Amino acid sequence: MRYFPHTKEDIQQMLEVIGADSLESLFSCIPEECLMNHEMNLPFAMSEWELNHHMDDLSAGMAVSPGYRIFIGAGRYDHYIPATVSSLKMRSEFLTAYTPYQPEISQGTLQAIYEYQSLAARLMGVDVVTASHYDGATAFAEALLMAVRKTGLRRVAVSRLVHPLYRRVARTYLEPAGIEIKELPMLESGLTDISAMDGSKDFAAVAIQSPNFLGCIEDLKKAGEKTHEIGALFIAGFTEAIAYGVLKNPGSLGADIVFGEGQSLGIPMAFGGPGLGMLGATSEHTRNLPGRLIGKTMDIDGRPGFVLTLATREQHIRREKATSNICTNNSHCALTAAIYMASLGRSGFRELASLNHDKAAYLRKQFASHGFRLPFDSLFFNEFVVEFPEGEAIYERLLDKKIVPGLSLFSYYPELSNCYLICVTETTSKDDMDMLIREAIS
Amino acid sequence: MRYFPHTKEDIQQMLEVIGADSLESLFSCIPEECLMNHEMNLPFAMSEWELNHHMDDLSAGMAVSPGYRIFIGAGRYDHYIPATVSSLKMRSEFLTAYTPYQPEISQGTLQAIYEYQSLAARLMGVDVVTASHYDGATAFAEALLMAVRKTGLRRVAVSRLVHPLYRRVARTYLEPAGIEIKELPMLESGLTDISAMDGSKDFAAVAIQSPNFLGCIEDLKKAGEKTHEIGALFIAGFTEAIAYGVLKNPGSLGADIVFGEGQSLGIPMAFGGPGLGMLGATSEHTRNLPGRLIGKTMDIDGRPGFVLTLATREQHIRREKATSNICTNNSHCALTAAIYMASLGRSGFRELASLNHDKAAYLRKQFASHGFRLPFDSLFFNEFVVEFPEGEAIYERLLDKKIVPGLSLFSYYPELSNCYLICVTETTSKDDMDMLIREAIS
Amino acid sequence: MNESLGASGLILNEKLLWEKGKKGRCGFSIPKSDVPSSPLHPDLTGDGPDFPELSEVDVVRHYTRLSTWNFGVDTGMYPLGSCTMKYSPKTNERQAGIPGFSSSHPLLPAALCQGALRLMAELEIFLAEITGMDAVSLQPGAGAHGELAGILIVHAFLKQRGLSRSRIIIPDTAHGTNPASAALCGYKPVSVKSNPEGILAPEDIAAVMDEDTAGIMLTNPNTIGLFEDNIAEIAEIVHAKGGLVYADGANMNAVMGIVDMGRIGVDVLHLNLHKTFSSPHGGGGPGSGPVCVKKHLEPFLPIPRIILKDDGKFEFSEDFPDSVGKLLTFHGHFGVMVRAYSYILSMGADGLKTASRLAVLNANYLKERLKDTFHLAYDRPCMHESVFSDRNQQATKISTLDIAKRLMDYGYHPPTIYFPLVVPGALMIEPTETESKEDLDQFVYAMKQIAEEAAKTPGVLKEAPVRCKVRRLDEATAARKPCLTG
Amino acid sequence: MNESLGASGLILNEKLLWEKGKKGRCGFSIPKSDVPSSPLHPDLTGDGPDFPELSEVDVVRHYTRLSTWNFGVDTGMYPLGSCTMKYSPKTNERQAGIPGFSSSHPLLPAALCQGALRLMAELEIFLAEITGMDAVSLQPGAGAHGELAGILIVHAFLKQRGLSRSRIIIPDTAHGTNPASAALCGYKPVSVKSNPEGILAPEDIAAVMDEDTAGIMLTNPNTIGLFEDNIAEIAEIVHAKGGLVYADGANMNAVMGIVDMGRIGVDVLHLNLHKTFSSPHGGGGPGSGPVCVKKHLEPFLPIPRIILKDDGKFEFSEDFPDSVGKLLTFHGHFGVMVRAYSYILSMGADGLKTASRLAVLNANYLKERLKDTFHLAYDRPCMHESVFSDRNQQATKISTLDIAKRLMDYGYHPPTIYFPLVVPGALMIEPTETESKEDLDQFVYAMKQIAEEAAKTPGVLKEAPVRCKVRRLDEATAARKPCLTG
Ligand SMILES: Cc1ncc(COP(=O)(O)O)c(C=O)c1O
Ligand SMILES: Cc1ncc(COP(=O)(O)O)c(C=O)c1O
Repeated sequence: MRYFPHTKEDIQQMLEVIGADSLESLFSCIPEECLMNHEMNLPFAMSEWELNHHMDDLSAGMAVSPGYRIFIGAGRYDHYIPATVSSLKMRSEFLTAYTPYQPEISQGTLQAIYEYQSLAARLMGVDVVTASHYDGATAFAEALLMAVRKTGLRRVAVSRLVHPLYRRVARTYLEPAGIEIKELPMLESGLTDISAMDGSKDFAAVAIQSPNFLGCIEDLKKAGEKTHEIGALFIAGFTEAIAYGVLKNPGSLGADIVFGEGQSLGIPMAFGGPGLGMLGATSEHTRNLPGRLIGKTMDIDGRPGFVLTLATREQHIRREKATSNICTNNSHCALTAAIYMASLGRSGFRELASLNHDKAAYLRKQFASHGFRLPFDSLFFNEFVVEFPEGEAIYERLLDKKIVPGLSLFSYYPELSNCYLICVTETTSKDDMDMLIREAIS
Repeated sequence: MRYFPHTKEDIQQMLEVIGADSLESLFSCIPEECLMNHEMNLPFAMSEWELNHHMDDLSAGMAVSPGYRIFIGAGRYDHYIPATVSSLKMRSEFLTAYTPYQPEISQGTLQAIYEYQSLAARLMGVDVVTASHYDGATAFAEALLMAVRKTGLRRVAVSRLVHPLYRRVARTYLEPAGIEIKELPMLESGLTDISAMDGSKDFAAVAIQSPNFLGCIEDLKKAGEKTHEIGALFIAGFTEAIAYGVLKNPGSLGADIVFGEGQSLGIPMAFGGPGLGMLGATSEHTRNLPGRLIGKTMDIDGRPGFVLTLATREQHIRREKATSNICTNNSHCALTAAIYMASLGRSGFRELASLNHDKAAYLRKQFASHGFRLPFDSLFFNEFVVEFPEGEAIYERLLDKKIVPGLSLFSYYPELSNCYLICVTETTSKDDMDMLIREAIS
Repeated sequence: MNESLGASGLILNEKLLWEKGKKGRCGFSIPKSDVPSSPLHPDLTGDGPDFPELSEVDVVRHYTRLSTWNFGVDTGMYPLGSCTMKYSPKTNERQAGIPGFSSSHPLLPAALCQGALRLMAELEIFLAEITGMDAVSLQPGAGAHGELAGILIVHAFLKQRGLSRSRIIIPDTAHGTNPASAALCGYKPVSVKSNPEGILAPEDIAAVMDEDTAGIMLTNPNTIGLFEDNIAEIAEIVHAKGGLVYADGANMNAVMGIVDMGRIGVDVLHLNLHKTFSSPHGGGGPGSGPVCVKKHLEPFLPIPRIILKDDGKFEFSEDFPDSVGKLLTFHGHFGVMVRAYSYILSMGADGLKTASRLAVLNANYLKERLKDTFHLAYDRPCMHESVFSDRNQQATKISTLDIAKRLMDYGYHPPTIYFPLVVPGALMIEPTETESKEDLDQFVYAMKQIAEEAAKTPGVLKEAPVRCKVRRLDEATAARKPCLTG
Repeated sequence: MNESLGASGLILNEKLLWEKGKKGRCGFSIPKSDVPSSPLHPDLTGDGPDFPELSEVDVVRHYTRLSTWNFGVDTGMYPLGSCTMKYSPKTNERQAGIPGFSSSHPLLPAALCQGALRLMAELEIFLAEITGMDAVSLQPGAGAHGELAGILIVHAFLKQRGLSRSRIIIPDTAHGTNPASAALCGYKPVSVKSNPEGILAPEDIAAVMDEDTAGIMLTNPNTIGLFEDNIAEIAEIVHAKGGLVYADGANMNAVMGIVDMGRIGVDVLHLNLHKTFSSPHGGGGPGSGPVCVKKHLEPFLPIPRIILKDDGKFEFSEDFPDSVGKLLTFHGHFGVMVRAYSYILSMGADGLKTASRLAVLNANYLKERLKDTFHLAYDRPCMHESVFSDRNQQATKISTLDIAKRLMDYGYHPPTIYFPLVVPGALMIEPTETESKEDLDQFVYAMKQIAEEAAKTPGVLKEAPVRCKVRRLDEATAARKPCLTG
């Protein structure tokens, strides 16, 4: 096997040094009843070439562009990824290192993640951002737990328009600990009914997503004010980071804690993972943050350098009292996002975001002008909801044309039967959209 | 444009330092009549994404496996390339450096090419190998020129079974200099008729390829002895380097100078280039070699290191008296070949070579047992000639089945009408071969 | 051999991104617009995040330079104990990069993503086979996440039986994520000391296991690199009191095809695909921490789960009412799964078993070669790693930290230090199976050199490292006056 | 800015492959055989080349470590004069790697390789448009090979007219490949001095041009970085005597879209795709050296040529009886062509013109910033590069070599040195357009520091480099007692 450097002679010599007479005997300490009493039943080892062949075959069963035109977003977004991002992130010094416990030999990762934290903070409008979490949903759950720790209150309010899957992950995290989650209803407009909080109290936090799951841009400012009125922490988040190329960032609109998914920032969709959990907050929450943080410092010669810091929040020091159980995070995805953000720069990022909106606006107009019902008229970024007339089986017909025209909302919002969440990014051409419309009305 | 780092302000400030008032004015020294008096007529600049799209479309018009089954060799061979080779050669320190003129800052390239020279010398059975040439054909031409320089004689003999395209390149190089090329005829067996040299004299060299263009393994030993009898230098070469995983190498059989194509050593076929021109010789020819050579030496602290050496042979020192005009060579291909050879090792290389022969032998047997005529019965490596019965348009029929069953020899050897040169490597599966036969006889 | 692997070479300094950028540059190819512009309402819009602006070459050089300040497994030996820093095969990256996988959307209709579903379904079966467990969920995003999944399952199982318990047994050798994960489910960790042999004694477990205890979270092989010989008996004790046995499988690399986790009484276990199954560690992740259970716990696995329908097609199903729910937005770290799947297919059963044997061979070889020089915490045959300490260096006040820093100058990434906590000044060395005998011998040479320096010229160690881009960093100030963004 | 870009960091030593390997290892996945074995006759077979045997991880670490001893354009500024070390865009590597291109066989039937044929046909048209020439062959494998093609064309043209001439005019500033290429066709170079302004004077050409002279090989812009102002007049002189004008276009990066080579009397010219058109230099190649000609020389271009048939399909044609023949086995370095083609499509006409303007801007900026410190050989507005010398450093016996070596410590690849030969101790600096003003300013800072060191502490330069893996190497012994294999 090409991954094994051991020759027969090596093994013999090493066994002699150890004083064992065979490889098996190295396990003689293991009680008989613990041993596996059969050979593992796994496929016969494949050569590199058989594997390539096998994987090409498997992947052929996947619908991806350009073969398919896919208009689904809902938490994963198809954005262009520059060749530079793909090649730089593969530098083996980045890829095959681990958590930078030993800073002197890990300055590459450390500076890169410190820069990620800084750019992410500018994107989200907060003072501090963690080195990464698994994804937007766990970042959301950790945000709620932060608020609970901070306030000592065990109730949180969450907009029903936060990504339904994020809310389910939050439930998984919060329920066993007995933390109660109140749901804020949605208005006709497709926005969160923040008034539902009127007069309520003893809430650790109120959490809102904008653009929300239906693509509508929430009034974070108002929600933040309401939330602060009732003495709760205001948590705001996003699934589409590109939106904040044009939108005012959550921090500037009053969010105390900001969570989000960073997959849009140069990370491939990869069937849903790995993505990038982004989590930040105002500085008073710094020591309450879960997960890794990189800090700037100096070496004994006064040269600037970077280290993992505030470790006393973490499991390897605080164990059960830690602010989270997270250890390995999604560092390589944070690196990727940093390269991506650095490549775009402010102007590029803004232009790209506008383009996403322009394209979505175009398609939405097309639907409107062809008489489709658009349930919500709030402002949106690059996703919106359209209703396909009852019984016309438009969705199925489009599938046959290798078009996936969006995500059916029925299972998430039963009241929205026949409604589809449609996403458009800079990768969607006008031709793609015109073709979608053509087929939809044909 | 993302490749330009200049901001408007940068340009302004720089122009001021220079004392020019515009970018145009930097060219004011150029006489009016030399200027281009129109804008270049080129396609409008494409974005990275338009380019990807365009190139994917263009490449779609190419027949490659697995979509097609291709049985052509004839100087370019489809061998497996490990993912390690592809990723290591892309390390930007290798890829974006140039000729290692400054050794202290180029030790990576230098050691790698020194190792290439060493492994190539072991493969070819010679004392010294150059850092690379453009391809097998120019290496061949340079080999002939070496012999002419060395002997002062202006006639060379070349087997008609040396790759026809190599012979044409040699003619291009030799004819203007008035060097005469005698062609050695082929025997019924598909081997070179070395007896044609009997009694001839004043030849600088006799050149033979083995396996020859028809895939037949020549008797290099005998040819070498004959050649030396008439006082000429014996030049031997190959187009399929993998053959020397099993065959005795040319050096051990008496070759003074060895040329070859190294594309098979981990270099993609890439529609014919770049490949790897391999050229080596016995030590008495060292100072007569064309092109770069890397040598081992020491630094002033006695640490081992590597440098470009024997530069007095080269154009940048000797100008018109240089042993060649070559400057930029195919260094990155030599690096690739070195990684490939190191990955295989002796046993792996031998096993791979045997597999190539086994597969070719299988297919040849299949043709035989299905009554196809096999014009030549000499021993072969991974290529052989088969005749498709007159008028049956087997070739065309197979093309329709997305099978390219070999190379028509007619244009190269008019006497071999209806004959095809067929190549099989480790990438050809038994199924591919059985399918070829099935379709050929259907 | 008599020359140090580590040397000094030319690297380039590099500023911070925002010190480097300048307004007016862009390293991204902005697509041309083919639609009319429709600006958002100005009340909503800002002028974009304050990102530095760089050209493409600026970006390429920035990250190329940064990378040269790092050390990865591709650079050299990285014996970071408990992290299984084995070589990550390049072909796995090729597979993960296939557009059909890397560009696929997680919410595709089942009919349009059969390839990914089959891959995941098969990987679940492979992992069940390798561990001896019955069912697997690939959803957890890393080891700690797998622990959380496991403890949630324990919690849900007990709850269903109307049991609400407040405590859970966790050995003092456990990784910090164990108590932290338990705490997330509201369990209070009960710490149990390992015995003089470095493993758990049944009587110690019996002494604390009771009806208010949900069970035990143990690591096997444990973090000292020893096999928990008494696991079967311990499991009986825990089960007898209605508790469950959770095994942290982060060290599975020692026992693939050798130990049957299902047979020894483990009810639930997590794996680290980024350790045992060779996916690259990425500078700290992403990982993947599948959770494996015995039949009786299968109903509680996270959803969605992949099911094979009668028509031979796969699909996701949510129809598991007892499930603990979802742990990630979608299906887990699929990209990491592709790598682990490729690894298992490349290795086969024999290959995986051999990997474990050679990993244990390498660890024992290092243990034997080094134990006369460095104090060995537990002098017993070890599994994948062994734990030394700085006890022999006390005389000259040389600490484990000094030894670790000096190793960098010799061209090695240091081992895990000061863990496990039960060994003061621990040096936890896990070579993995992909280090050759020569590599190990050279490492031994470096360690012995360092021991000699520690004795004769301790100052050299206190000054170390001297070859890296920076020297020792002031971590105290970093924590006291945190500077976390620029 | 006030800190040197160069620094010292940790790198790893690495043995030679055969010192590292050990029998019994293999880093390659040998395919399983699905056919019966049929051994070759023992008389023919040996036991395989004596290659070292390494595992995959051995190979990966070997080349990863070696790479860290190298310096590329992605690492930093590489102002190697005459070599146009501009940034090589990453997207070009993506394009060249598309299987349809990288895995295609050169002898496919035309119907099965239209993509490659179209790409090459379009690239020929682009290059003709950029140079102002009429027809192009992409076959030559590098610049020198393009020169050979060009001279062969000159030779064939004259021969067809029954002229056999023995000499060719080559300026003393010419690159070494020029006379070497001419010699391959049997031409004897006649050297002509450039005038005090660093360019050719018509009268000097008139003085040597005669009926036995095939023509002139000049480089424009020339190797001093100056435009040959008198080119038109010189061309007339040469043409008047029945000779041809060959232009070495290696420096085309200065004048894309600005100078019309066709208009100024050039009959034949070569380009370096690996310079002007951004394909990576690969540690010394592969390159590509297309030869471009005016109409009257088109019949002599190398074959096969690509022709567009009436049915809109492309094919190769050999039907050019006057052709000089073939220069490479197949169609040239296609992989390099893909990169150049991608570059041209990415840039467009404006982009290419801007590239030339910024390349000239950068060169003149450096010239102005440095000329007070280092002696400038020709103080005139320059094109893509300028040539300095060590004259100002004579006092302390500091040579160009010392300056070059010291630059490494500051984090730069040195410029081209001791070329062109007409400038004693030449320092030939070509920044290219992809260096930013900050990069240039930092380079100027380094150069001025070095000048100061040269004056005050010359020993520092004599000792340089001190940061690289090795210090100055003994090239004399290397040449006297060559050790070329191990
Ligand atoms: C024994 C043990 N358990 C659990 C973990 C946590 O795994 P992860 O870092 O993937 O969350 C680790 C890894 O650090 C470990 O070594
Ligand atoms: C002016 C000039 N002419 C010709 C050449 C030769 O080009 P190549 O090295 O590609 O053969 C070079 C490059 O070194 C050059 O600078």
